[in-house]
Amino acid sequence: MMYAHFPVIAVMGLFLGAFLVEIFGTKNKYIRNTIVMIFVLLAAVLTFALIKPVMVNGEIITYWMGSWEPVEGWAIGIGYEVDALGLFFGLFCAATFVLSAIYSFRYMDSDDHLGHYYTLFLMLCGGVLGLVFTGDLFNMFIMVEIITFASAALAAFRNYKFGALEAGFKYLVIGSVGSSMILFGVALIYLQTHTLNIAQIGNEMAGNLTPVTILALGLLIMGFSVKAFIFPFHTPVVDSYATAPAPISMMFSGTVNKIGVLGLIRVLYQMFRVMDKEAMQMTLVVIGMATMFIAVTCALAQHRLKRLLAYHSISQVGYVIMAIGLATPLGVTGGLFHAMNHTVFKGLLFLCAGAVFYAAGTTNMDKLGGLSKKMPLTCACFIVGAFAISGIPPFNGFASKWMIYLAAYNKGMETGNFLYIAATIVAVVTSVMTLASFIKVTQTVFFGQLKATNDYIRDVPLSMRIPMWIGSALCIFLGVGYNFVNKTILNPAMNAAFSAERYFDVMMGDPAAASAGTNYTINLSVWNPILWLVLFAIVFAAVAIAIITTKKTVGKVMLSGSDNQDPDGKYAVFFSGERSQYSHVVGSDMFWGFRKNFSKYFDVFHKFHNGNVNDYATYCVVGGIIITIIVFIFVR
Amino acid sequence: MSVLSKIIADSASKSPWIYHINTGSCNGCDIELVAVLTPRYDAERFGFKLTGSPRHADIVVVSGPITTQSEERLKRTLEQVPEPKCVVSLGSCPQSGNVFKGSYSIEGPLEKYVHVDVTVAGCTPKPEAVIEGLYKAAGILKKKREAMKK
Amino acid sequence: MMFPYLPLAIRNFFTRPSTVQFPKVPVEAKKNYRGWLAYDPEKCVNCGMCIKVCSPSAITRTVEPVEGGEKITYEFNMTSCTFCATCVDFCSTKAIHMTENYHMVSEDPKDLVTVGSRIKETKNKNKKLTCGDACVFCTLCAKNCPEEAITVDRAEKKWEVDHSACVKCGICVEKCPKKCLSFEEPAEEKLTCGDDCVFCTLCAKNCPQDAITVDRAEKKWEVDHSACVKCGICVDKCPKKCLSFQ
Amino acid sequence: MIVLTTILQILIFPGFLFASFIGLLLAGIDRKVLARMQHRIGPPIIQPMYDFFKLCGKETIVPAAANRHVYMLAPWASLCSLIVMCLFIPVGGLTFFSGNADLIIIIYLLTIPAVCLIIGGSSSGSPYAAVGISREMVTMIAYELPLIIVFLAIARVVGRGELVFSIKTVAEYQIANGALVSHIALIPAAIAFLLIIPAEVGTQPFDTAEAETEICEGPLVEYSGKPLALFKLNSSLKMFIMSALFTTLFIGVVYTGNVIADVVIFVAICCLVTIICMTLVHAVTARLKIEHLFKFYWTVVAGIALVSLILVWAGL
Repeated sequence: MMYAHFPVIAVMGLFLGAFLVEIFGTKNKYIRNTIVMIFVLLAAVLTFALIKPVMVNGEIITYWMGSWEPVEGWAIGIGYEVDALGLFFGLFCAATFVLSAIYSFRYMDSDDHLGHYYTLFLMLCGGVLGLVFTGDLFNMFIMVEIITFASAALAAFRNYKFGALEAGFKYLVIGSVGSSMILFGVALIYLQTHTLNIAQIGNEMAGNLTPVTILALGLLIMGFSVKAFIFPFHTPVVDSYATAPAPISMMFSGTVNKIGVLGLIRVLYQMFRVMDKEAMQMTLVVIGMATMFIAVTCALAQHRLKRLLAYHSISQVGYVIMAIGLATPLGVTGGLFHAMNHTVFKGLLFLCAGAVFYAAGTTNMDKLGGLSKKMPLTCACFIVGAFAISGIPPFNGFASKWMIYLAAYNKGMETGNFLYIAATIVAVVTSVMTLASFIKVTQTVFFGQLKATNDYIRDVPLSMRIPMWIGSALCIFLGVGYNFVNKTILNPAMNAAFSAERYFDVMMGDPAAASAGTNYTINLSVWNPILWLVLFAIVFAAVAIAIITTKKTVGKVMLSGSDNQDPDGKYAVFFSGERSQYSHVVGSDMFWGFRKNFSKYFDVFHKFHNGNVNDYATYCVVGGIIITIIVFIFVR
Repeated sequence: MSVLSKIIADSASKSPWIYHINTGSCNGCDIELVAVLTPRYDAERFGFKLTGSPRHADIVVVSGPITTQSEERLKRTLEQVPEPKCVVSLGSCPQSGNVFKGSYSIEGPLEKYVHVDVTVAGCTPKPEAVIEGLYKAAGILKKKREAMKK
Repeated sequence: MMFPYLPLAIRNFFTRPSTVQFPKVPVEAKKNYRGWLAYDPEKCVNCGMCIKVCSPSAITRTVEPVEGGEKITYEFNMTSCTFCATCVDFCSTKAIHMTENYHMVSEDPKDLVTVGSRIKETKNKNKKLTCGDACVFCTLCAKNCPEEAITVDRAEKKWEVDHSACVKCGICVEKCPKKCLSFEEPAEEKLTCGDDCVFCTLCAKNCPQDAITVDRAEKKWEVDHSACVKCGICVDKCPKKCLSFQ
Repeated sequence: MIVLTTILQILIFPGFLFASFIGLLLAGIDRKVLARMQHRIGPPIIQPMYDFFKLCGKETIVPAAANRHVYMLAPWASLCSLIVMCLFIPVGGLTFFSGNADLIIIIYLLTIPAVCLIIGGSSSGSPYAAVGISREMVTMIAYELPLIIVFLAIARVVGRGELVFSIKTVAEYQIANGALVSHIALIPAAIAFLLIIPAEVGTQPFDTAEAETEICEGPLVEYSGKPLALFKLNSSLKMFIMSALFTTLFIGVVYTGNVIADVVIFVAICCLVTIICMTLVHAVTARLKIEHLFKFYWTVVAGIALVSLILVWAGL
């Protein structure tokens, strides 16, 4: 049972690292980087070491802080309980920590106060990992607090940038509204069940939900929804992701909103076990649909790269929430898988956005153009990420979205409830609109004509490129080999989510119960590998032919707007005879047909996002009230 | 591979795509050229098709006396047409400037800029004459394609 | 009707297409279609009217002396012609007419040209038009003269001709009802000296060909007519203005 | 051995050679019938093949402003995805490759050719291409909504449980109890699908993305030579695949014993479908503005599809 201590070592290591970096790391760059690297790698290695026991053998690791074992079946101390669900989230969060750390060494080296940066960074990582492994409700609240404050500070880290402080402030206000709701809920639960251990609470409240606990349920759902930045509570996301440095945006969109999702799953599936009720499922699906559609349409109207990516994070989390709301084995698997995929490709996209910012100095799409000639590798990674997020078959976005559609439609067929059919339709249309907005970005930023003033741009240094390559490789591997991923990681995580009783028995001290309970399995046998092998050979041959045949026909690189306007007529772009001048079609000119038809819709959301914090706070509270009312009426 | 290259050379004359450049013409020849695609004359029987971009073109049809404004654009567009290509001058204007000869804004015959493969004379040539000219140009395309192959 | 042309399209599909299969089916141009220009050099009197009226100046005339007279070739450049047929109207001898041949297509623009040439003896090369006394001043000759060289004043019954403008085309001779116009061989103009000559020898000194010899002593003046080129310098130089060509 | 048969399937029978030959044939028939509807003789049936081989023979110019690799790769990627789609469709009763949810995969495989055209167009760096791809994208959003509704309606009638979205079950269902078109509830879905095909392939009334008069052939403006030949081949392949999809989903595959007869009947039905939904509409209508196109698809066609979904859902 050596690995019982791994989770605690990982979490505490990160906090210790934060402490050490603050002391030693402020002066010398190399000490700081090594400390950060040590502790982040330590956490990652320990988390990955847990795969064998938890995922493969199916055990659930329990660890009592200060070995305060439960007395006569009553949990007193803080208990860590690492089941497959928690570890699943822990895995890709730990991977994100490592990639983000490597990326930020080079990306942030021109900033100052890096000591504080890395302290906050490690605090954020510690908070996320702590929440993932904890089995104690109040400990979960503490970790949420740490994450909120670390994120607020990191969002406003580059305070000289326009809107950074405002973003940090908004994040703080909305985040603390959410946290206070969670605290209020936790207090109510403690009042009722006299314990803070999730498993025990679940066992106590199974079946007999008193009005107070239902209020607590409403508040917890609202609190964690704020953390997951779902529709009514998504407002601070856009500003904070945009102004935060790229590795931090990657952490936000990869891990921070995923812990909100994990919190929701724990609350709904394991603590209150309300997910078998039809009303609860429908509310989650409706919230998911709303988040998806509204976020992606707002994304289409953006012309700043990071704001667009932020809106997409919200819409993808909407997918995850909808999938989890289905409460069917395939649905939850799809949801979890999409959560992982989203962390991977959204991280990749934010890193590419960071690379563009690092090289070109701005992420305002109207000023950029034709960067693919100067930054070919970043462009390639961005295209892989864009295809992954819009769900193009060979990539990982497709695999999870495919599961979600199948699950939603199956649920609709079984229950005969038209809402799930509408959910499938909205999901597909949202996926096409995601593709549309990313086509807009690739055309505006990477392809099209290079501005003469952007001639100085060079590709980013190697240490920033490695995380991007790893990200793209993961995108492709997860997309093609998702059967393998399903068997090893996804199935156990999904079964863990469904088996709340097993979660309780093991917590209360008999590890043998780990293998009890029903285990669902999903067969997804669409791609047979042989065909893919042959197809890959054909594509490879085609690429070779394509490259060979165009050896001799390319002219000099032409910089539009510069002096050599017209290298020689033959290879200049066709301007119906005119000299080729700079006429780059930027993002805001695109999709005229779509925007004209949606103009009234966009006016509504223009007014909705008016940027003042009080309105955002009211949206949160109103959203919370509505959820609580729904929970009161329906979930009894 | 000779069979395939024979097919390719053959089809060069069977699907000649036309790109029309109007260098200041009075549009008399332009409507004659388009009249060729109407049901009565139907040049599409031979595979002719008007294309929107010079990159897709095989036959470039130039009409109008090359005015100073259109001279630079004519040169650039002619360069952008991929080989093998043919140039057909439609009507009298490109060859000699017709009634506009000697005016200050006429830049002289088309021959100055590019070797004209087929000349279709007539101040608005009859549609049948236009078809005959294009057909002859399509024949030349095949020869050019074979010449290119060697 | 949502799709106004739907029935028409379906009906068209089942009826025979209205395309004229041009290369297989020879298509004749309409009756007086203005196609390729035809030129009959024999009829042409080389008056040059067509060149003057041709707006795109598609017609060029070349005259080169040949032993019996001069060879006049007219070249009608079809690639420059605008087919307005003005030349056909103005050609008084109807030497040009428009055929219905519209196949003006070729790879080499040089052979889109109509050329005709004629050798013309120089019969009335240096003759002058003179009017006989049977003239009734009907001004027909004046009207038909392409160069307006003849002016007739019916009131004072006066008839003159501007010899420099006249191209000796002979149209007036034909048109004159009284046939009183004819080309006479003017007497050979000779340099003659009047009687108030003072034998100052200025004319002899200025003559470029030294055709004049003056003997002040015996007051004698002769001229060598074969050497004289009738340049007229002596006439200008003579102080007494007694020299003239008769 | 399996690899060999798979290669044979991919490259010869339902895959590249067969599909492209039939595709070009369909394109030829489409142009010929269109000409006849305009009362003119029209090009020979194998004219698209002449076009394809001529374009192969022409010089390939890569503009200086273009990103060369993406520019050259786009047509090939689009071609590969279309070949994969050919394998999904049971031509002549032989299903070569069917998982348990191919309709969703078909939807996404349908987006790849459009995405490749878009990426190819935008990598050519021409402003015309940029306007073209923006229109192409709006067209894609436009026809995606009714497409998914139609597929959901079919799945509701045909599929049960796990195998809800697979074409094989659709084919079997139709053998068992008659073509899906005979279902009253599914007739609007069939009409909606017929209206979607021209937008997906990009023929006349809905080819605002490749309008040769307004934006010089949209995304294809800079292409010449082999890539352009491939893009033209892709569009005719799409024509074949969409009509084949319609026949398998709605008209049902007729099994008459030997394979050749099946294939001939299948191709004949596809021919009929292309003539009805593409040529007839092309001969009669003019090109739409992109804004009207979007409104048309999201109101009229989506409405028709929704009607059929509701009818199906009401248990008809």
